Amino acid sequence: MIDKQVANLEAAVAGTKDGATVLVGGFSAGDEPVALTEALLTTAARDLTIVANGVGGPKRGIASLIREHRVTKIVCSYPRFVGGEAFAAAYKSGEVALEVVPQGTISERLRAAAAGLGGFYTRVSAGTLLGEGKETRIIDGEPYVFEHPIKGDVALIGAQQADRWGNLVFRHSRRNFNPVMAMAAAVTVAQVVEMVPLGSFHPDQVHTQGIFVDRVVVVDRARENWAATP
Amino acid sequence: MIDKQVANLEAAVAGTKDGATVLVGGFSAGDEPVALTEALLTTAARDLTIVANGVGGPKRGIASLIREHRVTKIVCSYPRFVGGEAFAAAYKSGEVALEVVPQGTISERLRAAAAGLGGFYTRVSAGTLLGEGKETRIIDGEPYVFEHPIKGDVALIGAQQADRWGNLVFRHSRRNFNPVMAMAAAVTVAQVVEMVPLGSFHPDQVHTQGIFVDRVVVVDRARENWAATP
Amino acid sequence: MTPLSRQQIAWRAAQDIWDGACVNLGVGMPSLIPNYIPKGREIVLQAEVGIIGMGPTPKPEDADPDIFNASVQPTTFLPGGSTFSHTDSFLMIRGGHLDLAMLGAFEVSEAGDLANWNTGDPATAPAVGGAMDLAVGAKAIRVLMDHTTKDGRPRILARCRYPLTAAHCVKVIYSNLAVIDVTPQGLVVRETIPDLDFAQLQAATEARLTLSPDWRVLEAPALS
Amino acid sequence: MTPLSRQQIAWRAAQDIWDGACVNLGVGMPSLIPNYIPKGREIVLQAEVGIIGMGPTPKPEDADPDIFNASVQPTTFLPGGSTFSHTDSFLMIRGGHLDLAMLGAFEVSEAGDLANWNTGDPATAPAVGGAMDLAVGAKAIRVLMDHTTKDGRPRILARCRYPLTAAHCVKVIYSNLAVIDVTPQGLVVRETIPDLDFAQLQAATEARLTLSPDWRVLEAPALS
Repeated sequence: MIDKQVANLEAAVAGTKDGATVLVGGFSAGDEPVALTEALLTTAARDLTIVANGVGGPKRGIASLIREHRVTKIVCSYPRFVGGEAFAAAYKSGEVALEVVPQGTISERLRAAAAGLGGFYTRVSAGTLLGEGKETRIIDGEPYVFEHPIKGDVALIGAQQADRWGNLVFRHSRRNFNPVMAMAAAVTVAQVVEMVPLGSFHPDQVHTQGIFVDRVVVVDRARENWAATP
Repeated sequence: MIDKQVANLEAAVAGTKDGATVLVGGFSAGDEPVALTEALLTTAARDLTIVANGVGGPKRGIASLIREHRVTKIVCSYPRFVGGEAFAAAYKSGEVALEVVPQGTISERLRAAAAGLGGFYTRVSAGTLLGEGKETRIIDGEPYVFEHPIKGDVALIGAQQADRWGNLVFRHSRRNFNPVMAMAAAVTVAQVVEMVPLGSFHPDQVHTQGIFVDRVVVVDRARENWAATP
Repeated sequence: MTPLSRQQIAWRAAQDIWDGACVNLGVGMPSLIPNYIPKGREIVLQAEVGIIGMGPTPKPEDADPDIFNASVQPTTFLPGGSTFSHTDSFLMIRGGHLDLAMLGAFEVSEAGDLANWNTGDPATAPAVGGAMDLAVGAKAIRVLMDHTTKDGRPRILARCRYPLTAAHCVKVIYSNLAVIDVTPQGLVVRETIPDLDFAQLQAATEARLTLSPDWRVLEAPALS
Repeated sequence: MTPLSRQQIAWRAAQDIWDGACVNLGVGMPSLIPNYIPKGREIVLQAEVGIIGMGPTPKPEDADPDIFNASVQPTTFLPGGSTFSHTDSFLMIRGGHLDLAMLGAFEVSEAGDLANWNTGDPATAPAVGGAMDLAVGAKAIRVLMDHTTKDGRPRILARCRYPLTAAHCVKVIYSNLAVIDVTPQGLVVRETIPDLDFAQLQAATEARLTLSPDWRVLEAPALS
């Protein structure tokens, strides 16, 4: 029988290795799956590369990994969210390296890994600072840059509901990067607000199929209010 | 006010030009949007390139376009569905050219056009007859072939329900190629079983956003039973 | 002469958005546009986070914390609004499916080059977000900006000084002094605010301007 | 000795699918596998058309015409089953998310090369469908096939004669005579049907075979 639910956060992130590339879902600090991100502190994993849209909020989640010196590199589009002081300090000191990638290119590079593609050409960043050093090709008279897949060792994502197969449904704007990260990692872990019995989802309304999800853990939404819980 | 519903099939396909690339949705002859495909016969358009998974059934839809000598090329993965005699004859005589593309590569090439990408590398077909003549690159020690986007002038697709913005919901296995074709054409036309009032769909359960859809026409499902209607 | 307020710039830009347009609104001034869309026009607003068909900003007590826009501000769904994944969102953006992106700008060049993501300050990490995707992908880019810096230096330039977001993408500039079209023949002034003569506008602009034969005065309602 | 029936080949292949495996079943013999999955194993079946979690074939009178598999045959949803677009379906297939693809084959080589899409007949259009995507993308490919052609020529070859679907992809061969593993050391016979000796099997096979130290007799139930 398939049952992807695990008992607790420690079990959810067990086995994360030094040097792992960790995909952290959500769009901003406000919907980062901070319970899972912080659970990495229960492992010994260091030298992590974090792939996310931003760099986390003031204290919880990614910020706590940075403060505990677990992170050596961040790949993101927007390293400037209000309150991202932990990152700002580590960036200035040189402890954390930064790769800034256009937001759509991050999700497309993740999808390329998920889909078994070897890379793709995009016009985005061609002729700009972020395109410097990238292979460029003229296609139909326009410059395109070549982009490589980003494959995660682990994806930490948040969803609203799951069943025991790991099928996921997201709520409103909280879908964002979570589905593509679920597809792009060797091990995908989802924290969800609620487990539902198998068969609860309408077959045409599952957002992320369980085939992409390895572990599910229930985290009460109240634990996740990063603004309220310091 | 936005209202993408048109009165009839003639209006739905009006303006299709000679030489157009027409994306025809559905997976097999059984779920081809035959009312729309046949409506092309009400236009004067000739020399069409059809992009589809197959080559249509025995009589209706794509088969009728072939019989009326409107088609010069078919790009598909499986030109051998039971009953595809119209295509078989035109292929043997050389009237219709054929480009066989692996099924996943068709949908990925359509998606590349939809997503504004210049092309991508895939392992699929590398080292095979279908990979001959394609640009090849070794990535991480494995051969990949370069694939170009396929952009449609017109997409003819089928869906279950639409609202006046053109938001679409598909039913079960009938989703298949329809969403990606909707995204990959300059003009996308959807035949639907039913119109619903704006706001009927749950915001998280729309399969294809209206931004991808230009015209919607209601076609009773009974008209579409290709097996029953000669 | 009184330069337009941020609200008035947003009002002016909103008047040119046609019924049925699908539009992405950048952060800052563009985010004020929904307040000024002329009645009777149905505009479909999209945001990078994966939402389309956004309605008015809710009152704080009505806000659903799971319905937010690309500025992570509460928003609402209009009937017909829906959500999707980030990959689909940037497929929309990059693939030319948006009619318009209304963006802020640090600098615009006379060729329509846009600089709106990086001031070159080495002390802060550069943050691109979805700016490059939008600049390259939307069918047309229109920018809302102050005509000059706070200390009066031009921001509409012969060539951008800041790192580019994308080349040749801006089609219309709504500034606090004028409405300017970017054309193959250069920058063409379509409207100017009351009591501003062309020489004054040119003096505040590094790029060479020409006056449209259809030039008129920009009369904005009082807004602040 | 009696070669296995198609049903018996499918039965044998089904015994090796583990609880929880995500599996794509090709057309022909592989489509019989769902009938023979050992009780108590939960197997997740995926099909190219964009469906996962397929259940048993319905009675004709219960079939929903909108629930079909890649052979366009009626199927059903298990609880937990769902649908998705073709792009997501081939992302699953190509991206290594399926544990197994069970496919038919015209020919397999001793290196695990697979030919299952094109017999080179110039009179019929070659039809590839999703064969190449599956052969390249699934974590492991297992084939179900008759050991020889109808007129007795080998189909397990030193090198394939028909155009390849993909090189080096097949891991296990279930034929009507034997179960054979494709290993870096070549083809290793794991099981043979009763009353077939190794020399007879080798005679029906162009590729060189070796016998596994764990060799055993393949005892299949009576099925037809």
